[in-house]
This record gives sequence, structure tokens and C-alpha cells, in this order.
Amino acid sequence: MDFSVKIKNLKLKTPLMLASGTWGLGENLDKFFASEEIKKNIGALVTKGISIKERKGNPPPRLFETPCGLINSIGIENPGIKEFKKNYLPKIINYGVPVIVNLYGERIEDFVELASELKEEKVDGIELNISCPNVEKGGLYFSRDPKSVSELIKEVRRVWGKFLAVKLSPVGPVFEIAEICEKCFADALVVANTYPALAVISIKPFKILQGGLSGPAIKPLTLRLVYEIANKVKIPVIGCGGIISGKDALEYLLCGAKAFQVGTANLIDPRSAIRIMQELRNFKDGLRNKSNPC
Amino acid sequence: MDFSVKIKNLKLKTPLMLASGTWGLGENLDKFFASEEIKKNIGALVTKGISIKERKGNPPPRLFETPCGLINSIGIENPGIKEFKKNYLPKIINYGVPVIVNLYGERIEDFVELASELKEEKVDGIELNISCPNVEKGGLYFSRDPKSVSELIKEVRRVWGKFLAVKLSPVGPVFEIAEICEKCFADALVVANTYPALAVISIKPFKILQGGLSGPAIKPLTLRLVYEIANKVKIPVIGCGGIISGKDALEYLLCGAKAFQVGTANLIDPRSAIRIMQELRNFKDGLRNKSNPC
Amino acid sequence: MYKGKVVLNKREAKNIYLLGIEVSKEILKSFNPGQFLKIKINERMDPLIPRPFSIHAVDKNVVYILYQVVGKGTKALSEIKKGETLEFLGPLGKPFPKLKNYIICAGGIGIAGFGFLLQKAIKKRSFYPPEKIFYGAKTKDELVRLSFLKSFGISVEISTDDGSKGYKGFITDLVERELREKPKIILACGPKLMLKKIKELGEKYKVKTYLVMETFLACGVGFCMGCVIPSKERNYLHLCIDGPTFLAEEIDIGFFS
Amino acid sequence: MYKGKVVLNKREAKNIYLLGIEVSKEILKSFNPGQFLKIKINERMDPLIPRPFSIHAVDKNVVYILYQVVGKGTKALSEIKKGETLEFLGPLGKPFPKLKNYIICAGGIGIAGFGFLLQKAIKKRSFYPPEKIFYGAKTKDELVRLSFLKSFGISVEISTDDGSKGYKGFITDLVERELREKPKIILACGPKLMLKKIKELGEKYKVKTYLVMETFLACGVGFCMGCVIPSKERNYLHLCIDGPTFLAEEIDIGFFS
Ligand SMILES: Cc1cc2nc3c(=O)[nH]c(=O)nc-3n(C[C@H](O)[C@H](O)[C@H](O)COP(=O)(O)OP(=O)(O)OC[C@H]3O[C@@H](n4cnc5c(N)ncnc54)[C@H](O)[C@@H]3O)c2cc1C
Ligand SMILES: Cc1cc2nc3c(=O)[nH]c(=O)nc-3n(C[C@H](O)[C@H](O)[C@H](O)COP(=O)(O)OP(=O)(O)OC[C@H]3O[C@@H](n4cnc5c(N)ncnc54)[C@H](O)[C@@H]3O)c2cc1C
Ligand SMILES: Cc1cc2nc3c(=O)[nH]c(=O)nc-3n(C[C@H](O)[C@H](O)[C@H](O)COP(=O)(O)O)c2cc1C
Ligand SMILES: Cc1cc2nc3c(=O)[nH]c(=O)nc-3n(C[C@H](O)[C@H](O)[C@H](O)COP(=O)(O)O)c2cc1C
Ligand code: FES
Ligand code: FES
Repeated sequence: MDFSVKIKNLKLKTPLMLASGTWGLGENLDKFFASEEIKKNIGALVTKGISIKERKGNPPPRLFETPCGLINSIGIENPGIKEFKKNYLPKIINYGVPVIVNLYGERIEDFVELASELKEEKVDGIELNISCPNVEKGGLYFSRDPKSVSELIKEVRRVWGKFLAVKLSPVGPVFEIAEICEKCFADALVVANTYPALAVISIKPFKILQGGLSGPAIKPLTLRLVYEIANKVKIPVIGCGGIISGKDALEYLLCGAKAFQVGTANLIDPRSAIRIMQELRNFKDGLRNKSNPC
Repeated sequence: MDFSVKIKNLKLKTPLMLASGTWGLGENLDKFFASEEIKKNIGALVTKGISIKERKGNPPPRLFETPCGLINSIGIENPGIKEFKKNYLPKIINYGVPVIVNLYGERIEDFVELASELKEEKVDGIELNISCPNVEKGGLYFSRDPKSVSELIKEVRRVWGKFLAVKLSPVGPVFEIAEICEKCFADALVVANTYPALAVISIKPFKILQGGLSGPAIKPLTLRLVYEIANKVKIPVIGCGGIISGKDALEYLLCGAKAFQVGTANLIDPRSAIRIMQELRNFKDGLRNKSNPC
Repeated sequence: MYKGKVVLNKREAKNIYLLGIEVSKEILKSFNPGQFLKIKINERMDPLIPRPFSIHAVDKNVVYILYQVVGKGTKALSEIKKGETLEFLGPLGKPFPKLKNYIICAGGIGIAGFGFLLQKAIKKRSFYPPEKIFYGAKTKDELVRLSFLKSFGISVEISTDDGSKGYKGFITDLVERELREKPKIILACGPKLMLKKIKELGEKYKVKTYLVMETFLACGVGFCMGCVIPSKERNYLHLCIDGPTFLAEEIDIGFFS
Repeated sequence: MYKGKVVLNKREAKNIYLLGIEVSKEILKSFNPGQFLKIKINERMDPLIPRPFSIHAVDKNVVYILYQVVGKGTKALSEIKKGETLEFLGPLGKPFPKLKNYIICAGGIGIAGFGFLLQKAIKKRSFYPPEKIFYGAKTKDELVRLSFLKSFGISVEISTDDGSKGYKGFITDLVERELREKPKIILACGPKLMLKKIKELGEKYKVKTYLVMETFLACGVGFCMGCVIPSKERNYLHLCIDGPTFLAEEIDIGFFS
């Protein structure tokens, strides 16, 4: 069965993308996948959030498990765009599937500079991360302010002609922002990043962890967002939230997503993507055999 | 250990309330609790949402289980305020703990009329439900529009002098609405109602259920809201979302809630409230014995 | 909730298990045929909500549940070992009506609740035995506890969709043959489509018809209003308190499609 | 992930269990002392993330894990029965460094990973045996597998906080006594406070000190960057790929408080 999809000018062999921040910087993806497995199963690789300067990330604890979910507060730990281009990107490109670089900036100029840095690189697209709940500035700030998003996209578009996706936060005026992204000629929306969450990690002394919630717990919430946003905008929606099985993936596709990203599942088992695609294939075959394909 | 709390003029023996819609209309609470157990453990009873006219509710399916969560789409099934006053309220009042009536209206006039209907009744307070995701009108409509909330509270205040809480939706401009409630002299905020969610209940034929998500899955999200709102407003915040254990309850109290409501846990086991209070007592005793009380 | 030790959890047929939980006689005394229990599957939170199962049989100090593995809850239940402890709530729902001159029609796992009815009826404990039991399944491998059923000395007619045992076809065909001969009250439990057909047969042959219904439950005790079945007067019945057994004429036929 | 049959899951001491999983020799060959496995606890989603455990011992075609029940994952693990199947990922992390003239210091369940080291060292498989093992626990009941440890013929010094067995007090007291006599390299695993004290002793007696660290892990393979330990140059080390064993001097002491 053919699973290839076209999202604007981006051609993917499968609708499955590895979500930002959940497969490291690609250094050791090949420890867990044969080269052919990547090409056959992974439609695109979305990199960890990359900033202009190196970021060390947040102090520990950075993780906490909640019922059927995971809170993370990594704080965009990354080596900065220059080091990334030099020491990580070549290997990622070498995996032989489309590469989308997730960009993290605090101001519009940051995003513009980051996009310019990638102009000459063999990357296929960028994903603007305006939705990270784990950083002081930037991140959620944009997601609260539709006007700034509109300006952001316009400015980045001046330097970046290739595929451009915006990764939305699931909180705030999300429908308004989705519509603004469409108006400003974003090529696709990624719905969505993690949900602002809090866990009490110690009662005495009282200690909390604030971060973003991902995983199966939030699937019903993001599925709803995808369904509603796909009904509101005409640009492709890429679903992302709590996909653990082929059935989850199929649900996103049926609810209007053109493609989907897998995040937390990679942390449970680095080879989850293979299983998810296999389950999705089996599912579709099963449905087709019953009568008409869905 | 004394657990009594005072929320404005409302005196509660314990900080635990049974949340709206999760203990029926009180007809058979006494099947599961001895009269003394109710008085000792339950600080207040918050009734099912009551509307002016009878509402039959939504067609089935009304429920769907998700990972560590429950989606419901009941649609405020209730007998209407007149029938409620006559055939249900007396029994509820008879349980001997403070009674808060959850009011559901589509327009401001509805809420005013409902509050007027209760003026002469022996109820201790009302909770304005401006956050039900399962109804066409009203419900979430108010929660998207801070101005209408301000008007709503002002109008209801004309006819209602006793305890008045507003039950917020966890989505939309929730911080803005919280501040408006404070300004308009609401006595307390209930944070929060269920999260708009969607489940695919059948793939072929494709069938979905849209409703509100509750239960442990959403606890990290509502805990975060309570923490932030309690830091923003001075009126008491009543936490509500995913409380299943005494530890969950304690976390809400430590994050700034003055009291808490238990919903989905009542559906898992009708006697959950007793267990939760017992666990909370044990916890506090344990903490106190270590050194100073928390 | 009550706690009880699992004394048996045994595969009986393809995907069908028999579970026995030790329960004090005091509690067992309150159990009636037609009622159900809500069983907490594990201590963790997935699955979150206890699942409902009919009381299949009662034996000294053990209650039996006959269940089919269909999803994560029943899968997890099937992995529980003898000696472990389970929590349950019940008895819930209304008992079967007390009928005379009636037949039972069961489709698949719908047979589960009738075991207890037969146990009581044979001992003449406030229930009468049915005149006949009609029991259909997809295939021979899914017919369960036939010797148990037959032990009551009531005639059991069998059908399988594939003809691997008994009549080849739907059990409702056999029921219709019976009604054509002599109208009798029907008490039926099984898949939606079977119940729909039974309702139609009841109307055609003008016999009182009772259907044991199913829907996803949360509380099981009237707290959540989640378990509704549409009635013909555009009203809603609540399965966990008004049912699970309903007069067929009360239920909106649209529910079955 | 690999799948393996559980051949043993036995209580060894208060809250401490020994789990054996059948694994092909091919896979076992890749296991090294100091490395760990990530074990998927069940098929459902609570707990969601597989939990990390040191390789405690290896025996023909079985890998052993020694674990303490501290939360819902380990509780669920302790309920798994012989004959069931478990999935795991590994070996993960870096092996212990290859030391000579060193002592081992273990606090509580921190002893787990050293069993495999001793097995290899005794067979002279690329590791040297320690000169002494210092092993402390809260109380006698929490000291585990002493006969297993002693079977290697290396002297084991014991302490308990309550004096119910061995020296009464902290194990680090015994370690300091040893160091005072003659400085030796330390390899230590245990609670944070013990590790802090060991780091201080290492500095005081100017001996190279290795600490086996712990933190909540998600991926275990360098994907999430969630498992950081602050290093002294205001940098972060990643436990699952740079560790779990670190040179004490690399780690920011603030982490221990
Ligand atoms: C009163 C009563 C008595 C019962 N007695 C028995 C019995 O004696 N023996 C027996 O085997 N079973 C009995 N059942 C059915 C049994 O409760 C279910 O099979 C069980 O709850 C399934 O749980 P699960 O976790 O295995 O399946 P799940 O994973 O929950 O789902 C199983 C199937 O049900 C579907 N489903 C789940 N929720 C909904 C919903 N809200 N709307 C529509 N479809 C949904 C799923 O899509 C799936 O196909 C009874 C049910 C009721 C209501
Ligand atoms: C490399 C490595 C090797 C290990 N080897 C062993 C071993 O051989 N034997 C053994 O018994 N244990 C070992 N552990 C520890 C073991 O992994 C944990 O005890 C286990 O994961 C606990 O799971 P749980 O679900 O039972 O507890 P949980 O319910 O997850 O929590 C247990 C405790 O940890 C706390 N906690 C959870 N997450 C965090 C966080 N992000 N930050 C701070 N505190 C948190 C909780 O509050 C609670 O007090 C090892 C850990 C690592 C990292
Ligand atoms: C550990 C971790 C790190 C993440 N880092 C990033 C990031 O750098 N940039 C980003 O846009 N999203 C990041 N995310 C969000 C994921 O890409 C994804 O949007 C989210 O986890 C929801 O999907 P899931 O439920 O499948 O995990 C991260 C998520 C996790 C769990
Ligand atoms: C079945 C069901 C019915 C509910 N009905 C109402 C209602 O009528 N009015 C209301 O304000 N909230 C209603 N709620 C929301 C709960 O009162 C509560 O806010 C929510 O479930 C979150 O708490 P929980 O996670 O403890 O369940 C309902 C929730 C459930 C599960
Ligand atoms: S299941 Fe809750 S009212 Fe019936
Ligand atoms: S646990 Fe994910 S990087 Fe170490």
C-alpha cells in the first residue's frame, strides 16, 4: 500500500515524522535502525529545537512521569546553529529522508537569522517553534500574541522560500493563530507542542516541576484540536500528541491530519516508529479488505 | 487534626467537595455512605448542573475511556430547577452539609432566573457553570468572552447575596477571566471544568465522540492552572481535576487551592471521597510527625 | 468496594474465561440473577474505570463471572492469577423480572448472566425456569459451558453461524420457529443486532419481550448519567439503575442501528 | 526491545526482589558490568515509561536484576509471575571503568550492579576484583544476597544504621577507616547523601573516586536529554550515555543537596 504524502512541495514516503526533541541530535539513530528501515518508515526527521547560541538547558529534574503522560522541562538544550550545521546536520541529512529543522528563537530577528543560516544547507524545511513551555522568553510568548506570529512568519518568509511549518501551542488563542499562519502563507501547521503542566515532585520539602505534558494522556485533547483546526484552515495540518500505536496515527489521519509526528513513543522504545508504521499498514490493509479503503 | 476551612462566609468541615455531575442528583448517596460519614468527610455537595427547563441530555454514547482519563458528553441532563427544588433538593439538604447548586444557563437572564429561584431555599451557595463543553449554547461561550462573564456575575449578584463561585473552563483566556471574576466580587473560583476532547469511537464507520476530558490524565494541567491562578488572584481557588488520592488532594492544597472537588473518582468507586479524606489525614499526620506541619 | 481472592481464572473457550472470586456469604446473599458487578482490574490507572460483568453463577462462597476478552480491560483481567485479590462493587442493577412460560435467547457471551438465573430457578428460589434456552454463537469454539447449562435439565437449542455445531444460522431463526408454534415470553441477551431482531419477533408474535442491554458504563450506580438508552418517548433510560433488563417495547429501535 | 521469559521473580529481603529473565546468549554476550536495562513493566500505559535497572548478574542464558520496590513501576514489576514475558532494552550506558587496587562502596540497593562486576572479575574477564566491598543498609532485613557476595571470596564489610548487623552507623565511616590506613580508588553506588560523603572522602584522601549516579530516565539512549547531572563547569552530563558511572570530581557537589 502506498503511504506517500505530499505536503505542499514536500514529498514524504510515509506520513510519519519523528518529532522534535525526541531522537536527540541524530547522533545514534543508526544504532537502532537499519538505513533501509529509516527510508521505508520515516517520512521526515524534525530536529531538536536549534537556537543561535548554544543552550545548556534547564537544571535537573527535567522529567516527571504522570498518569499516562510525561512532563519535560529540557529547556532546548542544543549546541547552537553553527555547531549544529557543522557536527550534526551532515549525519542527519545522510539518513536519506527529508530533514526539517525546528527553530527556536526569542525574538523575530533570531528566527530570521536561524533561517538564513540554513539557506545554503540541504535541509528540506523549517518548523518554527513558537510553543515551547520550558523557556523564559520566546516560546509561549508568541503563542499568546497572534499579531507577533503574523510578523514572525512574514519576516522569516523574506529569507526562506522552502517548506515552512509553524508548530502551535495547544493553549492560548490557538484557532486564531492557526488562521493567521494560513493567511501569512505558512505551508503547514504542526498541532501541537506540549501542554503547560505542573507536578509536585516532593511534598516535603515542597518542590514542583513545571514543564510540558506529552504522551497518551493528552491524545484526546490534541486530536480535538487537529479535528477543529483541519476544519478551519486549508493548509495541511500535521498532528502530534500521544501517538503510541498505528491506531492512534490512523485516528489523527481520519480527523484531518495529512501527516503525524511521533514524540514520547520514541522515548519508550527507540524503535517505536517502525512498529507504528507496521501497525498502520496492517490496519489499512485490514480495513481495505473489509470493503472500500478508508 | 482539624481540617475545617472557611471560604469567604462558607464554613466547611473538610476541604473536600463532591464535584458537579458525579454523584447524580443525590437520590442514592445514602446507599453508599452512612449519614455520619458524609458529615465527617464531605465539606460540601455541589449539585449536578441545573437549568431552568428540564434537559434530557445528549444521545448515547456519552462516555469514552481514554488513557487515564474519561471523556463525557452528558449534556447537563437534569429535571429543571422547579422539579429539582421539589423532588431532589430536600433530600440533598438533609445530608446535613453545605449545598452548592451548580447553575447552567445559556443566557445571562437564565442564570439570574435560576439564582432567584434559589433565594428562598436552604442552599449555601451557587456555582456558575460557564464552562460545560457539552452543550451548544452557553457553556464554553462565556469562557471565551471575558466581558460577558463580568456582566454575568454583576447581574447574578443583584439577586444573590450568598456564596457565589464561578467554575472556569481550563481553555480560553482563563487567567483574564479569573481576574475578572475577582473584580466582580465572585467569592471563589473553581478551577476547572473538563477539557474539550475528542475520541474516535469507531474507525469504520468513522464515528467520533466530542466531550470533556476528566480524570488523572489532566491532573498535571489543572494543577498548573491552580498554581498560576492562586498566584494571580486573592479570592479562594477551589481545585478540581483528576484527584484520585489523598496525595493528589494535598498537592492541590500545597499549590494554592483552599479546597478541592472530587469528580471522576466518584465514578470509579462511589466511596472514593472517604478514602481520599482518610489518606489526606494520614498524610498530614505523617508530615506533622516528621517535624513541623506543612 | 469489596475485596475478594481470585480462586479461579480459567480459559473456557476461545477468548472466554471463567473467573471465580471468594466472597463472604453475607454479601453473596444480596446477589440476584440479572444483576452485575463492577470489577476493578488493577491498582494502576490504565484501565481507569472498573468494568461491568453479569453475575454468572454463585457457589457457596464464590461468585463467578464469565467474560470475553475484547479490549484492554478484559485482557488485563485474563492475566490475573489465582490467589491475587480483586476489588468489586455490587450487586448493581435490577434483577431479571420474574417470568413464567418464557424462553431464554442468548447470543455469544450474552449467555453469562443466565447461569445464575438457572441456578436459582432450579432450586425454586423465587425464579421459574425457562421452557427452553436458545443459545447461538459464531462457531463451536465460542460456545461455552454447555454441560453446565445442560445440567439443569432444560432443553438447550444451539446454533452457530458456520454450522460447526447445532443449527447453521442465526439463533433468532430457531426462536422464530418456536414462537410460530406457540407464543412465549422472551428474555434475551446478546449482540445489538440479535436484540433488534428479537424485538421485531416480539412485536410480530405479540409476546412480551425483555432485552438485557449493554453500553459503556462509568459509575454503575446512577451518579454519572452516562449509560443512557433512548426510549421510544424521546426519553432516556439509565442502564445501570433502570436496567440492564428492559421491556423491548420501551426502547427506541433506532438505538440498535 | 528484546522479549524474554521471566524465570524467577522472588522476594529476597524487605521490599527487595530478584528477577531473572531468559535471554539468548548472543545478547548476553554484549552485557557489561555497570550497564543497565530499561524494562517495560506492562502492556498498558501506566506506568508509561520503562524503568532502568542495573545488570545484577548473568548466568548461562538468564540476566538477573535486583530491585527495590519504591513506587508504582517496581510494585507492578514485583507482581509479575514466573512464565510471563517481559520486554527490555539494553545494554545501556557505559560499563564500569576497569580499575585496579580499588574498593567498592554500596548503600542499600546500590549493591545491585556490583554483582555482575564480581562475576566477571573472578573469572578474570577484563575486570579486576576489588580489594574489599563495603556494604551498608538501614537494617539487617535490607541487606541482600550476602552469601552471593561472599561467594567471591572477597572480604565484605557490613554496616547497618541500627546496628542490627555489622558496624552500627554509616558505611562511609568504615570506608574512611580503610582510606586512613591506605588510600585506594573508590567505586561507589547508593543514596545521594552517601555519594556526597564519598566524594568528600575522595577529596580528603586524594583518591580517584567513581560514583554510579541515578536520576529519573526517559529514553535511556540519548534521545531526550532528560537525564542530566550538573558538572562542575556549569555544564550538564547525560547519565544514560555519559554514565551512569562518573568521576566524582566532574560532578557539581550542589547536585547532592
Ligand atoms: C451490565 C453489563 C453486564 C455485562 N456483562 C458481561 C459479562 O457477563 N461478560 C462479558 O464478557 N461482558 C459483559 N459485559 C461487557 C463488558 O463490560 C465489556 O466487554 C468490557 O467492559 C470491555 O472492557 P475492555 O476494557 O476489555 O474493552 P474496551 O477496550 O473498553 O473496549 C471494548 C470495545 O468496546 C468499545 N467501546 C468502549 N467504550 C465504548 C463507548 N463508550 N461507546 C461505544 N463503544 C465503546 C471499544 O471500541 C471496543 O470495541 C457487560 C456489560 C454490561 C454493561
Ligand atoms: C542507571 C540506573 C540503574 C538503576 N539500577 C537499579 C537497580 O539495579 N535496582 C533498583 O532497585 N533500582 C535501580 N535504579 C532505580 C530504579 O530505576 C527506580 O527505583 C525505579 O525506576 C522506580 O520506579 P517506580 O515506578 O517504582 O517509582 P516511581 O513511582 O517512578 O518513583 C519512585 C520515587 O522516585 C521519585 N521520582 C520519580 N521521578 C522523579 C524525578 N523526575 N525527579 C525526582 N524524583 C523522581 C518519586 O517521587 C518517588 O519517590 C536504577 C536507576 C538508574 C537510573
Ligand atoms: C523530551 C522532549 C523534548 C522535546 N523537545 C522539543 C523541542 O526541542 N522543540 C519542539 O518543538 N518540541 C519539543 N518537544 C515536543 C515534541 O516534539 C512533541 O510536540 C510533543 O512531545 C507531543 O507529542 P508526543 O505526545 O508524541 O510526545 C519535546 C518533547 C519531549 C517529550
Ligand atoms: C460524568 C460527568 C458529569 C459532569 N457534569 C457536570 C455538570 O453538570 N456541571 C459541571 O459544572 N461540571 C460537570 N462535570 C465536571 C466535573 O464536575 C469536574 O469539574 C471534572 O470532571 C474534573 O474533575 P475530575 O477530574 O475530578 O473528574 C462532570 C464531569 C463528569 C465526569
Ligand atoms: S453508569 Fe453512571 S449513571 Fe449509569
Ligand atoms: S534518558 Fe533520555 S537522554 Fe538520557
